[in-house]
Amino acid sequence: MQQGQAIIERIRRISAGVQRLELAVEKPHQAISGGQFFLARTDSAYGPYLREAWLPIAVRENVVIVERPTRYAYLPNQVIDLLGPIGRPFPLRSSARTLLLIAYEATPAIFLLMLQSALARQCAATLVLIGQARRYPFEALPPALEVTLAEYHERWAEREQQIAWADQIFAAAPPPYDIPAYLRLLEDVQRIRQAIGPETLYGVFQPPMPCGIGACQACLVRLQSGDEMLACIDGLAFDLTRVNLLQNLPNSPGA
Amino acid sequence: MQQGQAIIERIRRISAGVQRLELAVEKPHQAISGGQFFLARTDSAYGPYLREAWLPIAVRENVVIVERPTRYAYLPNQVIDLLGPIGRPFPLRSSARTLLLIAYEATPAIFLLMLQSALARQCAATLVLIGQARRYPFEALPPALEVTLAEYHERWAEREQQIAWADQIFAAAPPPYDIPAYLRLLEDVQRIRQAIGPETLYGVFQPPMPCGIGACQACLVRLQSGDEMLACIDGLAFDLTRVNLLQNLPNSPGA
Amino acid sequence: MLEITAGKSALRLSRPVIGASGAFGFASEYSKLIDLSLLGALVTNPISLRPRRAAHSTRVVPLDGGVLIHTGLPNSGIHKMHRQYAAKWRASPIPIIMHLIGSADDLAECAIFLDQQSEVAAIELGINDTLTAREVRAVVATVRARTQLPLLAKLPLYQAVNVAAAAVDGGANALVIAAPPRGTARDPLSGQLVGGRLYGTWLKPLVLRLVGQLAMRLDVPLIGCGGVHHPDDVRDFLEAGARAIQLDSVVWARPEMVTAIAQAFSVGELTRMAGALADEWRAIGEPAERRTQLLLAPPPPSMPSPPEI
Amino acid sequence: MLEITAGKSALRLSRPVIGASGAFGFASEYSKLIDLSLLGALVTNPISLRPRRAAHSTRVVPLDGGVLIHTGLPNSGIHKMHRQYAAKWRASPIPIIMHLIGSADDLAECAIFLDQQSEVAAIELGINDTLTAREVRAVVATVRARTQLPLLAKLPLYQAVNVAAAAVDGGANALVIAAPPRGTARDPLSGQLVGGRLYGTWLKPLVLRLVGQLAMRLDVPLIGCGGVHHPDDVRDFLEAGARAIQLDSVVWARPEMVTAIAQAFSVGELTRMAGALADEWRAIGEPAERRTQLLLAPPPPSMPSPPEI
Ligand SMILES: Cc1cc2nc3c(=O)[nH]c(=O)nc-3n(C[C@H](O)[C@H](O)[C@H](O)COP(=O)(O)OP(=O)(O)OC[C@H]3O[C@@H](n4cnc5c(N)ncnc54)[C@H](O)[C@@H]3O)c2cc1C
Ligand SMILES: Cc1cc2nc3c(=O)[nH]c(=O)nc-3n(C[C@H](O)[C@H](O)[C@H](O)COP(=O)(O)OP(=O)(O)OC[C@H]3O[C@@H](n4cnc5c(N)ncnc54)[C@H](O)[C@@H]3O)c2cc1C
Ligand SMILES: Cc1cc2nc3c(=O)[nH]c(=O)nc-3n(C[C@H](O)[C@H](O)[C@H](O)COP(=O)(O)O)c2cc1C
Ligand SMILES: Cc1cc2nc3c(=O)[nH]c(=O)nc-3n(C[C@H](O)[C@H](O)[C@H](O)COP(=O)(O)O)c2cc1C
Ligand code: FES
Ligand code: FES
Repeated sequence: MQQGQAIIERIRRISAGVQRLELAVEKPHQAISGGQFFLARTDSAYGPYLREAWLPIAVRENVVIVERPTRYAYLPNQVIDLLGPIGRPFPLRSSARTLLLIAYEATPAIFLLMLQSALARQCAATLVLIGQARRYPFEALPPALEVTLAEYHERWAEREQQIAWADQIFAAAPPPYDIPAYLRLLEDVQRIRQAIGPETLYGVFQPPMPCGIGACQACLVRLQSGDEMLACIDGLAFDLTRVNLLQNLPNSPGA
Repeated sequence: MQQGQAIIERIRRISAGVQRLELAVEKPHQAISGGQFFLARTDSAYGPYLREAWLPIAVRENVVIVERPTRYAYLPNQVIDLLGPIGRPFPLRSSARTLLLIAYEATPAIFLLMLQSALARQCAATLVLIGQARRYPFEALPPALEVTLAEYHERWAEREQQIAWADQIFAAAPPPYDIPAYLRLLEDVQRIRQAIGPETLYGVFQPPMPCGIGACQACLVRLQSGDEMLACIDGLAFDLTRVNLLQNLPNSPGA
Repeated sequence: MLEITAGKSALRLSRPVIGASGAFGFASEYSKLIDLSLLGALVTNPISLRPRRAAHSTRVVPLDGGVLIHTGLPNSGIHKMHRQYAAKWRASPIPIIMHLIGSADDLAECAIFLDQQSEVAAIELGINDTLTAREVRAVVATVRARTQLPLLAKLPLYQAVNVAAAAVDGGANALVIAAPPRGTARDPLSGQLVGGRLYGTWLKPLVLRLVGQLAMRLDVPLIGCGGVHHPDDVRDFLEAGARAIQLDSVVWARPEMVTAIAQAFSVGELTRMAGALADEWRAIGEPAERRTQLLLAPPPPSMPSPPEI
Repeated sequence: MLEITAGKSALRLSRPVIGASGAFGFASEYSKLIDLSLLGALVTNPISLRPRRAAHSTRVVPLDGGVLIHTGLPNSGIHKMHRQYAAKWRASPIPIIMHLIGSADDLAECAIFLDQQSEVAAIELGINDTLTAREVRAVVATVRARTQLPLLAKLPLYQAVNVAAAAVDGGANALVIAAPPRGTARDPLSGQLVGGRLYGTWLKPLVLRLVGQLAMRLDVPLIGCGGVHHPDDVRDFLEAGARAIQLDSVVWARPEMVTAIAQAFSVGELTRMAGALADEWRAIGEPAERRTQLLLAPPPPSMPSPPEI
């Protein structure tokens, strides 16, 4: 993890809602893997006070491509202050041959860098876009990826086969996370696969991260063991069979 | 005084430090006279919290030209929120035939709109640029205006004649005002002209103005009579023979 | 309609949005920019028994996202102010509340004077930061004994929780939470550190918490004041237990927001504002306790923020 | 060099810039980004006698120009924390100050334990917002009686002026002014109002004033904490009477500023910082009283801001 400067070299709008920024980054920021991200600051002032999470979707030598909503305006040559890489790479098993990625109402951008290496080593991968996630411009996705669309979880007709088929399953939701969605998925996976092996079912947890370095303790995720893990150090992907989902409901009664 | 929106139609840099913005303004803001100004906000957020004073230097139908330092960046078509006109027009006497304008270390922009009408009615006008004020691009000033340069007040060689010659004298300084400079000027004028008639010698007072409308009482200027006047309502020009200059020193011991 | 009653007299607010002392001037200064009849009431700038002159020192220090102001509370004393402004106050489309400052004796004399007049609908007492709870009770009781007018007490931010009950015991009919806190900043002009009161959007979370705490403990109407810059801020204050709010420095920074905030309320009843979520929203008529309790009750199922796609 | 002494033991700071509790973690978390040896000392995140778990509820609400945070102060209790971190603390290039929270009994037990250990150079006591001056004196005295270590007391913002003398009477060797205040904000996620502590640049003028007030009254070293985001902020605190400052949320927002701020000080002596005016600047060695008095002395002649031409 390093602090450094990046320069926006190119801005490409790929749909009404999504733009891709090509950032020239320094060495330490080129070594970023799928599931890791940056905490970015566009401004030398303090508004917004906290940094924004920027998700890289591809790396090419000294250029990292990140995806940002189009409602933020950027300029070519703009200098961006980056902290990163934050978090652990997604735990893609080397033995995994089939990969199921699910985006609940959220951009699938967080999966794309991992997907690149998975496809490179001949994994078969399916991306499920649920609800608003269907608005994602899937023409921009790798052709080798199979894409399934569903209005909502229960309308995801292929879920029996796809869940049974996958060696590993990753689910994302709008930040910070969507516990009800992850619960529905966990129940389905338990029902369909009976035993869920270790390193099989992951949810993405992306709480606000004041520091991103393990110091402020604000991004804790509670586990069923009673332990707590830091999303910025141990995340973003957490094994959904180990997380105490109910204790991570935002503003839950236990508070 | 009204709140309204203006659009930046054109941006022209006239020197390294000065740019002129042509603003398309609404009706009530076209009726602005020399000495009046706008309180502007470029941003819908609250940083900076207080509005900025924008000085118009010319009015042409629905276009007002304002001068701004080049260290602020603007874009064509940018929408600006304006409050104004603020303050009273400078009290240019209809009988005045000779006008002396002095800029101490400051842009003379605040004089230019008044100067336009003064020159239109055949006043003779001299502008004295002192210290840093000499960096002002005087090529951009009306040719009918006589310009005198001086390194500092005491080096202003022509001041005996020019002070004796003028029907009215106006002095400006960097905001909010420069009491030591105004004191030196007042002493000179008293020495050179013996009696100073009413409406002869004015200083520009431009304290920070939270409201600009006479409500917050933060812009008070103390007079020798013991009275107080509001710079936003009664200013910007105050008769230097009536102001209690020592009581308006920033953070003076009386505080 | 919110009523703040004191025996037989009452202050009636058609909308729970009030112009705060210090921000709107002494009467109709802002009528050039704002339709003041949209407000429920207007509080005058501070008025004292005897004349006060402006502070000599630096009076404004612009800050990141806020401003420090120290005016010295200039005014020509209550009698002269009354002569000067009575006609304007009579002509005001909304009730005028006079903000009074001074010692207990001064305040008592002001109260006796105002009780003879008809232009002012209520008194807001500026409670000095240095007073103990006991002193606050005494000051309020002194004024209470000398006027029939409804009495609002505006409490200092840091002391609000400690002195609120005392102000009510002394006879305050409503509490304004809170007067802006004092601070110190470097004056860029003189290069010196100067003191004054602080304004800005960041005040809101500080004040909102105090309102929430006091709403659970006290039965008196609470008026939130500090950092309200948006209709959503009003919603937050009402939900925390305030019955009304005061707008202060927003009128300088963005006068149009005063209108937007006031217009978010129809007369008497409360319409839902932009951004309000149906299931969170409570009508203004419900008692403060009820609304505050709800904050501590189990939450609705998680509501993901709108996706960024 | 600033020394905070307690009998024979002393905390020596090579620079008057300290990493604040809650912001820098428990030990060397920030060593990846910052050369921690540039700091004078580091205060750990809060540690309690018994384990504390993270708050269930929303823990972060981003705000305009700041942030609300409520962590619940998770830590596994002083004994386990000590086992886990002792090696890191021993290896630290700068003194480690442990921030302790809890009841008087808990704190006493923690103090007895720390007095047997060698890794921690001083204790910072987090003083609860709800304690009276008398209770603060008792808590500090309880801890004082059980350790030889230098004792810093970190006071709540609202109560700092009221409890400062009591903390000194109880035996505090330095005061940290102040712990961040609590506030309430709407969590965009759950749509509910939530509580927590508030951080941001706007804290500085509030805290600076308290430091100025206390420096005039007390003889104990004061450490300013709140809203320091720039080398000029350090200058302001030292001029107001602080002997050192703590950096907190700036390290999250702009870690590079921590280095810039620390590097503005050479060891022991104080160089003038960017933007400092020669005639205002006072050396750090002068007593606090002297420096604070100067603020109230007649000002230099007006210094116009640089012209905009
Ligand atoms: C509700 C209310 C009621 C009031 N009632 C009265 C009343 O009854 N009678 C009356 O006369 N006035 C009253 N006032 C006005 C007010 O209390 C004072 O007259 C005015 O604020 C002057 O206070 P001050 O600035 O001297 O005090 P403070 O703000 O307490 O400051 C004391 C001095 O220390 C300086 N200082 C502060 N912090 C620092 C620092 N960190 N470093 C260096 N210097 C610092 C300040 O600049 C100031 O000079 C009232 C005000 C209010 C809000
Ligand atoms: C220095 C220090 C020492 C400490 N010492 C101890 C100790 O000895 N022992 C210990 O157990 N803990 C200690 N703590 C931890 C701390 O005091 C509490 O455990 C923790 O802050 C929980 O407090 P709270 O959030 O419930 O209280 P508060 O912040 O006071 O809030 C009370 C409740 O009201 C809610 N609320 C607040 N404002 C509003 C509003 N406007 N509207 C609606 N609801 C609102 C809040 O969300 C909260 O649920 C210490 C902390 C510090 C800083
Ligand atoms: C511009 C301005 C704004 C004010 N705003 C408020 C306010 O919101 N609440 C309040 O109780 N008093 C307000 N007052 C009065 C102050 O609270 C307070 O009485 C006064 O500011 C105290 O001292 P000072 O201005 O001399 O520092 C304001 C005064 C002024 C001049
Ligand atoms: C992120 C974070 C930052 C903190 N910063 C400070 C601080 O600057 N000063 C301090 O005394 N304590 C600090 N603490 C501890 C708090 O002051 C305080 O003990 C704690 O926040 C109280 O309750 P809460 O976090 O449960 O609301 C911090 C704690 C955390 C988790
Ligand atoms: S974001 Fe601070 S510990 Fe994870
Ligand atoms: S700026 Fe508010 S009264 Fe002049």
